[in-house]
Amino acid sequence: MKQLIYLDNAATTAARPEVVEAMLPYFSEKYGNPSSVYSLAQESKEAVDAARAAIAEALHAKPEEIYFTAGGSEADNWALVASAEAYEKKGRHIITTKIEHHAVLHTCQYLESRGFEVTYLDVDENGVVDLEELKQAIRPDTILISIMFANNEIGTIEPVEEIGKIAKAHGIPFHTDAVQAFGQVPIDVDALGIDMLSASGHKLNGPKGIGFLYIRRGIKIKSFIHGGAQERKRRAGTENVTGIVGFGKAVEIAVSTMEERTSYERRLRDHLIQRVLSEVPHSRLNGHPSDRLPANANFCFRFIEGESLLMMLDMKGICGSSGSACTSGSLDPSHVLLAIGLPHEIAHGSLRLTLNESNTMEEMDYVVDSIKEIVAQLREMSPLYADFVKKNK
Amino acid sequence: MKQLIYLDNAATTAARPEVVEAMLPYFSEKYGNPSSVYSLAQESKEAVDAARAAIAEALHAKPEEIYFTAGGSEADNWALVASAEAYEKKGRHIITTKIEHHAVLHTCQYLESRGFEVTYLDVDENGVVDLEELKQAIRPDTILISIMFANNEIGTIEPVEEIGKIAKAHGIPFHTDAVQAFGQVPIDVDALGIDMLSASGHKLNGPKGIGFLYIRRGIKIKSFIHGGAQERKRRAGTENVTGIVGFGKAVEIAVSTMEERTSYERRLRDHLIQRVLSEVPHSRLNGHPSDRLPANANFCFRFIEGESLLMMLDMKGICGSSGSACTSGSLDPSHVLLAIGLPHEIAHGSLRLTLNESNTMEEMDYVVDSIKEIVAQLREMSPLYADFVKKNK
Amino acid sequence: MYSEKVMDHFQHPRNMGEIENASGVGTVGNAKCGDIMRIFLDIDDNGIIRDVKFKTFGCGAAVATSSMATEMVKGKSIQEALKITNKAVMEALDGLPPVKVHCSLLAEEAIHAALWDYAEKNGIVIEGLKKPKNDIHEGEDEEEDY
Ligand SMILES: Cc1ncc(COP(=O)(O)O)c(C=O)c1O
Ligand SMILES: Cc1ncc(COP(=O)(O)O)c(C=O)c1O
Ligand code: FES
Ligand code: FES
Repeated sequence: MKQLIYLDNAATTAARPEVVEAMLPYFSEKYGNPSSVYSLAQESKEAVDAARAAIAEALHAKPEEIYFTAGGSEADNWALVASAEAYEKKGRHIITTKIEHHAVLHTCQYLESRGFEVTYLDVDENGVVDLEELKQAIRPDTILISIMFANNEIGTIEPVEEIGKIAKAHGIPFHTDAVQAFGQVPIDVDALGIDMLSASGHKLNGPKGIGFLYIRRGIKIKSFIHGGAQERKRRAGTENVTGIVGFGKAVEIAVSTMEERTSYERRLRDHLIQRVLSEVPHSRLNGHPSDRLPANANFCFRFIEGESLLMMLDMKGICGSSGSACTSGSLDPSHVLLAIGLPHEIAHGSLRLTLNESNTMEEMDYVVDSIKEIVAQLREMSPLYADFVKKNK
Repeated sequence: MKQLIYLDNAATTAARPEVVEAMLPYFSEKYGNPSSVYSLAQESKEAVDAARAAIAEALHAKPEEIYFTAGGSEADNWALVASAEAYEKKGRHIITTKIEHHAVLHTCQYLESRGFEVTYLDVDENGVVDLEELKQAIRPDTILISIMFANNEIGTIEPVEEIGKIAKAHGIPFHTDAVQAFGQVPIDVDALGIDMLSASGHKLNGPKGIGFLYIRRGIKIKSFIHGGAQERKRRAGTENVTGIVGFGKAVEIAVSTMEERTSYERRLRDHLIQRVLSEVPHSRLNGHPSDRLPANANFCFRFIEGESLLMMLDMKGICGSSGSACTSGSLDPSHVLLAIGLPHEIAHGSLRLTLNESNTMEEMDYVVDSIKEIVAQLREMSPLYADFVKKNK
Repeated sequence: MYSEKVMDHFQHPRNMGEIENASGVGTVGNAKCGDIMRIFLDIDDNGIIRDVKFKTFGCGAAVATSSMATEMVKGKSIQEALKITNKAVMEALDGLPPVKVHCSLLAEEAIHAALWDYAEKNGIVIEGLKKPKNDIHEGEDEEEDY
C-alpha cells in the first residue's frame, strides 16, 4: 500500500507512542479501581490524579476543577443540560452560535424541547461572532453563554477573551467547547474568563473515549451521569484509568511542544493554502484568513461535490474530510458553511485538510497536485460546471 | 512485595492480555475515525462492527440493538432518563428495587426531582424481589420496570425471566442492569423478555470506560448524549474504538469460557464460604445461598467495621471490598445490606470477596486464615464485642 | 462502506459525458442533498436507445448509480428502459449503504426525465411514463425505523 497522507487530524488523531506506553501498565497490572481501599487501587488513583494535575496546569486551572468524561460530546451535553437544570430558577434562556458542533447544537434543541429558549448567534463571513449581537442577545433570564473556542470545520478562532468579559460583566456563566483548540493554542481559563470548557483526548494525539469538562469553582452545575461518588460526586462511573492516563500524557506533550509544532504546521498549511488558491480555479478558503487554528485549511471548490472528492483523494492515499451532506449522517450541507453565507451548492464542495507535525512540505505539494487533477476530473463530470462554461462562453 | 490476592473482581478486573493485544493496533496505526470516508477509517468501522456483532451474539440480540456507552453508569442513566422522556406522555411512574446500584438509584432520584414517581420494591432476606409486590406496584401510568440482573454486593440473581413475563403481560418496557451478571451467567434477552440491558467492559476483563446499552428494536427511547450521528444517531461522540474492540474481545472470551471458568470459581468460592462460616464465629453469608453469582461471596462479621478489615487484609496482600460507609462516598452503611434487613451495626462489618479464574484453592485457605486472625484482632479492639462478651458471660 | 462494484463504477465511470443534439435530456436534483444528475439519450427511429451519457454532481453512490444505469439502458427499448428501477440499479451494484439509497433514485428519475423530454420533443406519448418531478424527495431513510 502506498504511504498514507493523513490530513484529517480534526476528526481524530493517532495516539502518540508515548501515550500508549503510559497507558499500558494500567490495563493488566495496575488495574485497580481508584475508589477502592487497597494499595493496588491507590496506584490507579495516583495516576488519575497526576493526569488531572497535568491537565489543570495546561489550562491554568485547579486539579479539582477538571472532571473526566467519555469525550467532548459528553462534556458539551453535561455543560449545557446540567447548567440549564441548575440555573433554571433564575431563567431559561441560553445563548450560543449557529456554528457550534452538533454536540452543542443538538443539545440546545433538546433543551428547547424541555422549555428552554436558545438564541443562536450569527457569524460573519469568516465565522466570527459579532460581540455587539451577543451583548444585545443577553437578557435578565440568560443563564448560560456557550460559544466554541475554535470551529471544527473552518478553524476560525472566536474572540473568547472579549466574550468572557461580556459574560462576566453580566454575571452569566461562560462555557466554551475547546475540543479543537485545546493543545493547539494556549488557553488560560482565568485570563480568558472561561467558566466551563470541554475537551476531548483523541483530538490531540491521546486516546478516544476520554474527555473532560473544566468547571470553575463556584459555578453551579448538576450531575449529568448519576451514580457512584467518582469525580467528586459529579460524574459517576468507574474511572477510565487508562484513558485518563493517556489523555494526561497527550496534554503534557501537546502543551510542551505547542509553539514549535504549530509554527511548523502553520508554515506547511500556509503553503498549501497559497498554492491551492492560486492554482485551482474557482476555489476559496473558508474561515478566518489569520485567526484560525494553525493546522486547519478549509476550501470550497465550485461545481464539485465533497464526497466524490474525498473518495478520489483516498485513492491517492490522502485522507481529508468534507462538510458535505453526503459524508455526514444528515443530508443537509454543513451548517457552518451555510452560516458563513455560502449557497448550498458551493457548501457541498468543501474540503477540510487538518495537518499534524509529521506532515512534510513534499506531502503538501503532492496534495495540491492531486487536488488540481481531481477537481478538474470531477468538473469534467459535473453538469453544474458544464452549465457554467456554457453561460460564460 | 508479596503476591497479591485480588478478590475484588466485582469492583473491576484486570484486562486480559488478549484484550489489550486486540486493542493495540487501533491506538496509533488503525486510528481512523469510524465516521470518515477513507479506507483507514473503514478499518476502524469494521472493527467496531465486529465487536458489536460478537456482543450481540452473546446476548442473542441483533448487532443494531447494541449501543456503546462509556460504561455501566451511562447505560443505566440513559435507559432510565431517556425512556422516562420518551414515554412521559403515557405516564410518569417507574418501578425499581431498593437494592439497585447507585447508577440506577440516583438516576431515579434525579427523575423524581423532575416530577416522575418511583416505586422502590423491597427484597427478602436473601435480596430477592417479591414478584407479587411487583405485580401490585404496576399502575396504568407505569412506563418502565428496572430491576438488576444480579446484585453487585451480595451477588443475588433476581428472577429475571419471571419479571420479563410480568413486564410483557403489562406492556411495560423492562430494563435490567446486568453489569455484574453479563459474562458470568448465560443471558438470552429474548428468552428472558429483556427490553434493555446495561453492561460494562471492565467487569469482565475488558477495558475501563466502555459499556453498552442493549435496546430491543421497537423500544422507544430518546438520546441521552446529543450530537453527531454515531451509534445510529442515538449516542453521540467519536467511538471509543480501542475500548469497543477490547470489550468485544473480552466478551468473546468470557462467553466461550463461561462454563468451565465459573464452575471452577464456584468451587473455590464455596470452599471459602464454607470455611468462613464454620470457622469464624458470629459470621454470616449475605445474599442468596444458591441463586448467586458464581464468584461472589459476601460476609458480615459482627462487632467489626468494614474499612478496618479491608485495610488489614490489604496488609496481608488481599484485596477485597466492603459495603461499609467509609469506603463509599457516603457515610450510610450499604443500602443493600439494610434492604435485606441487617441492622446498621452489622451492615457495617461486611466483606465482599469476588473471585476470578486465576485464584487458587491455596489462596482461599490463606484468605480464610487471614480473616480469622484479623477478625479476632479487630474484635479485641471493639467495644461492641466487649459488651457482647460481658453480656453473655 | 461501498461495494467493490460501486468503487469500480466510481473510479471508472462508464458513459460519462454529453451527447450533442441528444434525442432527450433529463436533469434532476435531489433537494435533500443538493445533488444533480443529467442524462443524455440518443434514441433511434425504432425507439432503441443507441447511446447514453451522463453528468453528475454528487456523492460516490450518485456517480456509480449514474454509470451503472447508463450501462443498463444502453441498447434497450424505451419500454425496457422504463422498467429499470433504482432497486435494479442498486442490485447491479451489489447494494448501497442505507443512507445512500436516495442517491440511486436520481438515476431512475433522470432516465425518466430524459425520456419525457424525448417524448415532448417528438410529440408522442410514452405509455407508463409520468411527468418527472425534478425534485426527488422521498424521505425514505433519513429517520431510522427504530
Ligand atoms: C450493578 C452495577 N451497575 C452499574 C455499575 C456502574 O458501572 P461503571 O462503573 O462501569 O459505570 C456497576 C459497577 O460499578 C455495577 O456493579
Ligand atoms: C468542536 C467539537 N466539539 C465536540 C466534538 C465531539 O467530541 P467527541 O467526538 O470526542 O465526543 C468535536 C469532535 O468530534 C468537535 O470538533
Ligand atoms: S447524492 Fe448526495 S448523498 Fe448521494
Ligand atoms: S469511622 Fe471513619 S467513616 Fe466510619
